[in-house]
Amino acid sequence: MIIGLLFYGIILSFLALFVRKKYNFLRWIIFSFYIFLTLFLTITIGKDSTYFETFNLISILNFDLSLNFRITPLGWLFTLFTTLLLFLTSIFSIVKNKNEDAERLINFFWFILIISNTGLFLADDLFTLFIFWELIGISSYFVISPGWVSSFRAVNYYFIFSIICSFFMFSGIMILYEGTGTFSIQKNVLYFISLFENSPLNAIFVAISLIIGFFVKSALFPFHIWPAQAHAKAPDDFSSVLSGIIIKYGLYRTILFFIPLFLFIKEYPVNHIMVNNIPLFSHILAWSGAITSIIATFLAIESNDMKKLAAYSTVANMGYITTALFSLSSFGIAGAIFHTINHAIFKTAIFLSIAAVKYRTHETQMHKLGGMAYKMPVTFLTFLLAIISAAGIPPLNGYVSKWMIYQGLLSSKFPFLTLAIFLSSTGAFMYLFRALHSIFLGQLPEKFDNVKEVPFLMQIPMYILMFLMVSIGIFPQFVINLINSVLTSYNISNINIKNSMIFSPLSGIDSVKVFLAFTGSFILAFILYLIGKPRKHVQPLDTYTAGQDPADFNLTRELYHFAYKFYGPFEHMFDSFRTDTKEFYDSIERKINEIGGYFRDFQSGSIRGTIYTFMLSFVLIIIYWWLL
Amino acid sequence: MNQKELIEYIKNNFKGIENIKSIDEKQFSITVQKERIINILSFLKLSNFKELALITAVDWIKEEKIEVVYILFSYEYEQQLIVKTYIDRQEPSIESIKNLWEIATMYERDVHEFFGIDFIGNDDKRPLILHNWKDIPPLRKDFDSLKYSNTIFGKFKKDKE
Amino acid sequence: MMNNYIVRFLIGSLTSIILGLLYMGIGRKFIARIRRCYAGPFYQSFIDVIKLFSKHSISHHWIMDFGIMMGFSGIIATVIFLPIGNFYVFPDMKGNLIIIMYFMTIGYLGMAMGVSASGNPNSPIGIGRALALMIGYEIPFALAVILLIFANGSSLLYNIIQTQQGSIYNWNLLKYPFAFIGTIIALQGMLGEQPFDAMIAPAEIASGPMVELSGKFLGFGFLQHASQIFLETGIITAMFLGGGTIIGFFTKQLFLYLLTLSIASVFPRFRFEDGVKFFWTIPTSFVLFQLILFLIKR
Amino acid sequence: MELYSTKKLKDEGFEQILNFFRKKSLWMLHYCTGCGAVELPPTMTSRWDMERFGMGPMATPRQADLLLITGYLSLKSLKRVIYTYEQMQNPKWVIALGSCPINGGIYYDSYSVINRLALYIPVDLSIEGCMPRPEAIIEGFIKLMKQIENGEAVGYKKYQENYKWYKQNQDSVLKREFPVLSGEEK
Amino acid sequence: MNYNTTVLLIIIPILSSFLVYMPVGLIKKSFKIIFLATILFNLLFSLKIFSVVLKYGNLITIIGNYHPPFGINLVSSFFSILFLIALYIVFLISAIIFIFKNDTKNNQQKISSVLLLYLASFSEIILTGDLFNLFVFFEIFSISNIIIISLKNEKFSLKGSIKYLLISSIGSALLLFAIGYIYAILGTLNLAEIALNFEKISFFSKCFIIFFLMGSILSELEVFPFNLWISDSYAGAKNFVNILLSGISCVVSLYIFIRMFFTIFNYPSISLYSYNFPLDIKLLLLTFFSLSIIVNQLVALTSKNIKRILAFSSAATISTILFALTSGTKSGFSSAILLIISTIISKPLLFLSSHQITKGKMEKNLDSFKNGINRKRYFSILFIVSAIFFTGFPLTPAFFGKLMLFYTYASKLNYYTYFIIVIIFSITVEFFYYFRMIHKLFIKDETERENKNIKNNLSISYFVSGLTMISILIIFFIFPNIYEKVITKMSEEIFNQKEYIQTILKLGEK
Repeated sequence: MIIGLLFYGIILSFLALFVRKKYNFLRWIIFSFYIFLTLFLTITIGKDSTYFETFNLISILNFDLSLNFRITPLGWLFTLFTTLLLFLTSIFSIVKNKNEDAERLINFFWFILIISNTGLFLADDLFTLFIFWELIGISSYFVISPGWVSSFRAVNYYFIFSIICSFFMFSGIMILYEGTGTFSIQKNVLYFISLFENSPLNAIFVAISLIIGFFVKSALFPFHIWPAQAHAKAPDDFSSVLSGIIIKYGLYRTILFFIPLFLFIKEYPVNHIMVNNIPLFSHILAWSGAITSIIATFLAIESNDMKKLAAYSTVANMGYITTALFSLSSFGIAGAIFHTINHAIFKTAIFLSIAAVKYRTHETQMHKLGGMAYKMPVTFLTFLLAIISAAGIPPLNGYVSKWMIYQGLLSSKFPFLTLAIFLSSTGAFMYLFRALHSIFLGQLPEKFDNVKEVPFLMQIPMYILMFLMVSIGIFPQFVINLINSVLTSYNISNINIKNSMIFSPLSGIDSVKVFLAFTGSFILAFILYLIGKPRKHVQPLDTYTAGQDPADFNLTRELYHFAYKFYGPFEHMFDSFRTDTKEFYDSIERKINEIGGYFRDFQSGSIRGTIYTFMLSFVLIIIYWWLL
Repeated sequence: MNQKELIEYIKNNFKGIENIKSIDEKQFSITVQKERIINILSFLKLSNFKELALITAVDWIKEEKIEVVYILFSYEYEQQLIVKTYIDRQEPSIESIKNLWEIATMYERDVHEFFGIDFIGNDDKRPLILHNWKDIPPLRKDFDSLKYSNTIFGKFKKDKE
Repeated sequence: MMNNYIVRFLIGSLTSIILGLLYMGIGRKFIARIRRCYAGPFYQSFIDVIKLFSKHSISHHWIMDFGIMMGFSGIIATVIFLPIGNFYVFPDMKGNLIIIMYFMTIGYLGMAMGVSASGNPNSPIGIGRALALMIGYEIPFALAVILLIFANGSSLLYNIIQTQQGSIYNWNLLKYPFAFIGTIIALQGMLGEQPFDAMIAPAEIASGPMVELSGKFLGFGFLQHASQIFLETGIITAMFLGGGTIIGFFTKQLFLYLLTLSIASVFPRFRFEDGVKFFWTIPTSFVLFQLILFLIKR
Repeated sequence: MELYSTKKLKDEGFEQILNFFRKKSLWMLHYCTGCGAVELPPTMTSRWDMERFGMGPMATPRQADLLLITGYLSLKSLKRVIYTYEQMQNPKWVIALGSCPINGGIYYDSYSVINRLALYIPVDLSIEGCMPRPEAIIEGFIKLMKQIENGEAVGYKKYQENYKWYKQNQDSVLKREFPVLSGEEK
Repeated sequence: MNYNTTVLLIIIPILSSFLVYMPVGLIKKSFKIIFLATILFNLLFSLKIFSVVLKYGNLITIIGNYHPPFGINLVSSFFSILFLIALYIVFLISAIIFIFKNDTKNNQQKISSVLLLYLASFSEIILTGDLFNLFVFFEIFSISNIIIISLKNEKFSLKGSIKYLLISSIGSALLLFAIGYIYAILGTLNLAEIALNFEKISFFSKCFIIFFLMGSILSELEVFPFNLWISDSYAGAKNFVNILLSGISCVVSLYIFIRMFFTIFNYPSISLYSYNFPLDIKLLLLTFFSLSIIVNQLVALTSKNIKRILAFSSAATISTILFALTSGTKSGFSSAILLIISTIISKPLLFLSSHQITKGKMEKNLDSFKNGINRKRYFSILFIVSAIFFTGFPLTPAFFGKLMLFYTYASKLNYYTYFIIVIIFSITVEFFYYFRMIHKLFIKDETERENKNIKNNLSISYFVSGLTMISILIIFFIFPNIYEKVITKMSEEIFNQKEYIQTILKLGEK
């Protein structure tokens, strides 16, 4: 039935290609209908992991390559929330893509992306995983840069990184395949664990080949530059998919492979170096997550483009998730998975509101915007709620997962990791407020006076996302039950919940009481507000300007909006050790071009030169043979 | 060079300089015809009377004359030189010394506002200190400040009587 | 059960407001005494608040009203989770430290959103300074929190207080003196007192965020500051001075507040980036030293 | 020139109770116009300590109740005083220090200094003296507090009632179209 | 089994290459008919031989009734005939392009005769069983190559052809030297005979032979230090010549390499051990080929001219094939064959479509690809599909080739495994510049003047040849198990040297 779904998707994607430009909203309706179908099916199939399906492609040269799918609780959970968010973004993009120029191509590749998204999460064997992984790499590449010259520069790092990681994974799979003889994930994971005993050298090679994919796809420390580039240029609604969903694939695969491995080593630490009873390798990964989150936070504080800011905040959140994941405590892992879901939700909300602002104002530089809240209240509310939950502030969904991450880290005694996470989450609050202020509050520039709210069809996903954030914030137990089912599948101890009261080794919280406390105090504030004398509405420019009438020194509302270099002095603190990793990759690229250029001129040298080189190289081979 | 040598030096280097008077051992004044004002000032600037302290004017209503006063100062000689010229009161106009000293534009703008002197070459005629002024320049002798104050600010006095 | 919570909620919030204002009044008299003059009666801040609520006010947009209210309610909601003496509003959630730390940010976010909707550039400059300072003093405070959680194996203030019962010698103040010093300096930043009050610098940015707050909005600002004093001093008494019975708890809070005021009245103002640098070097090294000592000992 | 009778605009009932609190915490706008500003620091600090009466300097007109005009007002500074006064919130009071705001003082015949402040903004209390000493200022504050207590300090209501008259006076001075001395009356 | 008619495959082309000059009857353009007739004859006849081979296994043709160890004989085994058929198809396609489209009307006659010689030479190389015979036709092969390259008589092609001339002449000199040496030691020149008693000769002479034989064909194989002629000759050659070069000449040298290494030296179990300097030939070859892969890919990445990029990418693929062959295992060999199949089909197609896309443009660099999608829609799609097939998108033959390659190096799990990183680097670079080219097709070209009047003169020959190639690719994509049977059969045949020797020598004694 899954294969029927995928096959049907492929047909639809080709069908959608032939819809004429005039009815292009029809193309996007087909698109969102298909995602709704996948969403509906994932819910109806449910979590029973006995559901198995196979589709035999070909069997040649003693390889029997077939796409087979199985519903694992983890896969099901990831499919559920990714398809839900994709569905919301597709509703948003029906209206947005009315007059895009290359939208026929975007639609086609986005279709393939959806198909491979479900395929990847429900894949049962490594070969299917690799096929869909490759498809995602290629299609997301083409959606980000459909024919715009400028965006090729932005995407080339993303493209190179994803190819490197997919082919390293390919070699890893091959080594595992040679060992187990089949591609199926369960057997290979067990073999992978046993590999560490008998041939550690190759085990490390396979581990590295899988870890590189994780590092690249979830944009951890050395590879943290591609999201900012890719997001700035990607079409706006796709960047919410890019940072909401595509960045999670690396994480999914790591959970498949490395969590069972590290848990196994945790129980039987035969000859592994253990650092406060977790393997050294997972300790390094946790630290890489922490470092990424700190670096990404400070980069986000400096960025002036709102999409770059959101991209860096995604990288920071991925940093939290990796740290929590590799702290290997039950709360840590549950918190990581819960934070992935929460992060997907509030990040899609942030990106959709940014896309709405860009749809209306065609402007991404934050200091040129301002005062959008007065004109676009719904977008402002979504952005506000998304910021509250992104900063982990209690009534909304961000805080539950952040609290669980803290419980996980503290209960397994990681003082400095918790400090790093705490530093980056306060930093998150800094740049998120900056975005809220410079885009939505402050002074509305004159040129945006006639900006209207986005059409209703674009507002539906915003309402749904707001509802999601609030409901998960108040009643997290529904999602935690799902996560518990995932934890049991990896036989990690579950989180005990007694109707909305979550107990952890350190302390318990009851999110309903938290919400009650907040509403109670809000009512108290409202009563006080009514006691005071009624307030009078005043024009935006009527502010305290030390007695000088603004009209005198021709002050326009645009000049009066303070948003450029919001944390200027704070940034100067880090001037001394500011290394630009993009500069580092550019230098590598230049070096490669240089070497290539050297060889190229070498080729087109004079005729006499060729003969000398020919003879010389021949002699060199003999010498080389002699040395060997 | 003390003051006497300075006075000698100026007397025999320049013609068209009327009464040179030394006010006290640190100050002395000269009066010059209107036409020669520019080259005298530029000469004085070269012989290190570097600083133009002030430009102001005095309204001699009886002689129908307005006296334009330039006060120069020299750090080297520690002497203050007051250069005076007399111009006609009806259409008072004099060459602007904007390109000798940058600051002169501001002083000339102020003197123009308060005395109505038209400085040729300095077209910056915007009001500087007075607010929304429509009358004749206030520091002219024929301007009756009390009457002005009573008419515009003194409304309460009339109600009292 | 429902009205029981409402009553407990009212007790919790009103005590924080009243006592907060009381501390402010006593504080003002204390500072006046240092300056050799007699400030108004100790109930002066009550009068100020009532006067403010009696004045008319202006607002630039409904977001400004919503923001100020949210700010105030955020702080009140945090106080709900604070152990006042040995009274807890929610008996089964006895003062979870991490929740308190995150709830405080609602107060900041609400106030920040409200004032930045006012359109005056002074307020976002002030808020930017406040947030940058926040990332400064959060580090030593977080380190102290981590240290105590490791020491007591639980992040509930209730357990932290239990371990400090009995005589004065087993107060955390004496067990971890350096951590206490670091936290006191962090408290100085949290309350926005003199060395770190770049955010509401009246001379430079016309009292920063509060520039457009008139009448009852300024009243909300006052109440928020008052309950913030109560909250922050309350947390530190619970963490380090073993919050005793109701009276003991209040006197310790007052002692802490007057300590910060005495520091405040003798120090000029930091530029906020130097403030952040200061926070990341001196108090953090104190608490770090204590943490390392603790880790070695364990 | 008695345009208003304090009786008609007197505060009654609930406002009277609030006045008790308003009296005890008067916040002064730190806006020093003329030469009287130098008198204020001693009144604020420990020598005469106006904080005893709950009074304190405030940075912005929004937060202040009391506007202190300390000395003569030229036309340009009058424009700013009016703009700040309108930014303050009711109930608000104005105290004029020195004789210049009353009758122009030593600048009675100047072409740019206004002779009587009361024409342009309602003045609740004037303290004479060519810059009254801090004791006189404190005395003035106490007198204003008494006025507020029995509800007579109602300058702001007067401004609202006779807003047109005040506006006309202000325009006559600030927005003149015709020369003054050329004889024809505007 | 004795089957003498295969020699016709060689004689007919040589004969017709002279016939072309004599005008047959009144038809003025008679040489065209003769030219096409010979090619078709060769193709059909080789198909017939293939059916016979299927029935009776290897076929031997004895020339002049001198039995193998003495006389020259042709061996048409399953592996060689299939190679021949594939090359004939590519030759046919390039011939169609050459005949119908070619504008240099006057010397078409001369070129067709050279092409026919070219045809004869490479069919003989593949079929021959005798080393000297191989040398002779190798000479003809390289000379005809030179002539074809220099057709366009402008700077690049002349320079390239001269370079090629020099290098191949040195190579053939080395080959001659090796033949002399072998004849001196073993006394025979028959491949089977040499293979039979290759073990006996001393270690030093074995190394001597290997190096000199290898040296001769390395220049053809476009391995790095010896492929200096590629950049000029490919850039300068005419379009149909490029197809020939990329399709046939590399593959022929590959065939020689396989034939030599696997049948003569019996590569996997070669014993090259001697006391004082143990030679691990596998490591030597691996490092040598990986160096050439990296360099070729780098040059392809950085060069701007389309033809040069495609040339160096084909050079890199051939070094990858060699890299796979040196693993010496069955799966390594099958991955090599898979990659060969994908190069034979998609590489000419790439050249063809890229030529068409950049037809109107002055200089043939990357920017001329701009806005290809709506300028030459058909050929851009052709280019994209062939690029995808060449780079090994999942489920294409090249992908399975790479799958096998990874498998070969993963299975042994010894220190050779770490050579995979070279392959990964080469794949990434390859993906990068191919996708850069595809991406350029979609980019809107600002400089292009919107003159709609460039009539899209779709030359039929290009259209037809493109269509045939695409259909072959699609067939291979849909029915992958066609080439599965072929590969298994080939690897069996290659890997048992004994059976090859028996068919020749036994027949000889009988």
